[in-house]
Amino acid sequence: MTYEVHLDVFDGPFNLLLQLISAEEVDLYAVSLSRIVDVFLVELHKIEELDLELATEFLLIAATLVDLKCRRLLPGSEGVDLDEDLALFEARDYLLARLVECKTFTSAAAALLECESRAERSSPRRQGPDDRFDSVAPDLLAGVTKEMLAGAARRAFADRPVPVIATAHLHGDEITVADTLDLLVGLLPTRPRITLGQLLRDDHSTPRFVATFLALLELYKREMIDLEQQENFADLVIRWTAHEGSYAIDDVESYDDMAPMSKR
Amino acid sequence: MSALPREWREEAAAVEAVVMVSTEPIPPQLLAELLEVTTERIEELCDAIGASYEEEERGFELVLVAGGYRFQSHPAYSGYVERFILDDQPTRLSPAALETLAIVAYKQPISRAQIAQIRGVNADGVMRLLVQRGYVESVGRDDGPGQAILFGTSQHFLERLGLRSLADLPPLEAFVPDVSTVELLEQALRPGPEV
Amino acid sequence: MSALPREWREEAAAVEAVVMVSTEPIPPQLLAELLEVTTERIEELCDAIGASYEEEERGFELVLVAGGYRFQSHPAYSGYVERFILDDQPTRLSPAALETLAIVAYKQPISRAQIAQIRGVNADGVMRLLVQRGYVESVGRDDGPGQAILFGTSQHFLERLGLRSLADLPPLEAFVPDVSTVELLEQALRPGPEV
Repeated sequence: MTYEVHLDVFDGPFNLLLQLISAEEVDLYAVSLSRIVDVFLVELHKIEELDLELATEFLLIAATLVDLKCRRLLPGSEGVDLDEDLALFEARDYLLARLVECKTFTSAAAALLECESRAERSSPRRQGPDDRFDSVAPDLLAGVTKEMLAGAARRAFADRPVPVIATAHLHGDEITVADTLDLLVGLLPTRPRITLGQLLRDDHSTPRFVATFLALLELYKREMIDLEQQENFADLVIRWTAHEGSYAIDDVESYDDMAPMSKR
Repeated sequence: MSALPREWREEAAAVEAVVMVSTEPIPPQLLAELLEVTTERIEELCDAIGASYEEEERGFELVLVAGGYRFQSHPAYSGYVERFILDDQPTRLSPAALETLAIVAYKQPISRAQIAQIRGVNADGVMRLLVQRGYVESVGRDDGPGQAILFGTSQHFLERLGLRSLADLPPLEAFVPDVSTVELLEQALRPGPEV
Repeated sequence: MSALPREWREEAAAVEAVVMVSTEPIPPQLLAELLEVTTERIEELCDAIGASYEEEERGFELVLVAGGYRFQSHPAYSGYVERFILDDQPTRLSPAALETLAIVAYKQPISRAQIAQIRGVNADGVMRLLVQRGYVESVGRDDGPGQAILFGTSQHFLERLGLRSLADLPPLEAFVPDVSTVELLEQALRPGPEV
């Protein structure tokens, strides 16, 4: 169900362009037109599943490059549409800005790697207080029953990986199932009974609807909600059935808080 | 200074580095292997290191405990340590920590990476807490290339939960099979009446 | 000895004892509370303690990492430590993951969509990996219509990179390509033969 590209293969269109320019020793125009297109097409083929967004991005860059190159080969500038020229300059500035940004973060990434390599040469002490202090530390399992433990296990083993379905090609980049899931997990426990219509009252656009629906399915699958429909086409009733308070689907709750040294 | 001759420093520092990062007391034999010296030499070094801490009135000591060397806080400063533990340590398990403990209980032996995979998030901090409190312990190493440490629950854990053995853990019933997600998806995308 | 005046020893030893038993970096504020002194005094003490280890060529150091003090092995003895800990060293991050991490580090708080925009690729997979590894965590929500989750780097990130705080990150300006590089890039994209 996941809809994503294997990112190890390449680093995105801007990195590719950057590599291309560097490899060709900066003069893109020394390269034949077909080669530019070829390289981009090869990268496109490496994408195992079709990602509309990414494919578009690649095509846009390739097209802009081809366009730029054509202009360069054309003699003079008489009779050229001024609007078209401006658009081209805009596209070029856009590419340039993106390239600079891309290069900046590539260098920053290298610096982070260096920090990490340096830090790796030291290992922290993690042993904690020795057994003399056992009696001082409160028993964390006080009041915990085996049934509670089993409940926690059920929650933990409920199919975790969150399918992230890019709805970006439907509606800007704003609504994703992952985000909607988080929203629902926050909202639903406070509203034991709510209908799909109520959930979509403020925004019943197609992307919002699809994202919400998929998120509900996910919650249903994890046995966190019950879904009920009285009759065909009736509003879908959602009941929060998961036990205990709230827990984030994304599990981005900071584990630091429960480590022995809480941040202050 | 007198306690630790200058020419011993290099070896002494290697011992200190290794003992510092160990989570369990290190047997002198293991230190001897690492440094490629005799066990007697390790004992000599550790005695000198310990004496140098004493001399400098450090807040920690190097001691031989359960057949191995470890650093521990100096008894003279137990008051501070106790206050620190009382003040700052959590008094009950968070839901996330309980989930991690449950994963270890039901899936043992299990590695940190496998736990992270199930939980969807790095569980190192929580695992340190569980190990440190003695609910979870290392039970071996994976055969795989990484030789990851495998964890299981301890005797202490069984006692705390009033279990006679792991077989006493409540069974987890099988999960309801997936609803035919694809079917529902199709329905959702079918242009339908007002929602 | 000079690094640690005799009359500081009592307080220094208390700091050493507490830091020794902690499994996470201890914030100076917490140490200040425990010792009933000011945070500045703690910093002064820790500096002196650290310097005394340096002077004595100890195998460990006292460092400020991720907003707190901790003991760690001295990098000079990493060889011994590595041989000892054949632990689950997490596998290296891919270039794509590192670049995404850099974007989050410097642009936080930032949404998935904003990251994707900078990288030109959907960043969901990489972000999930970074969250799972504990480098990145959600830090809030965007006010905008989508209420996108905003991400930032975690405490674990600082620890892994050995940074005191985010302010310790090398300034991003240092990585902006210099004028001549930008000019070369610009030339490569120039549409006309002579503009």
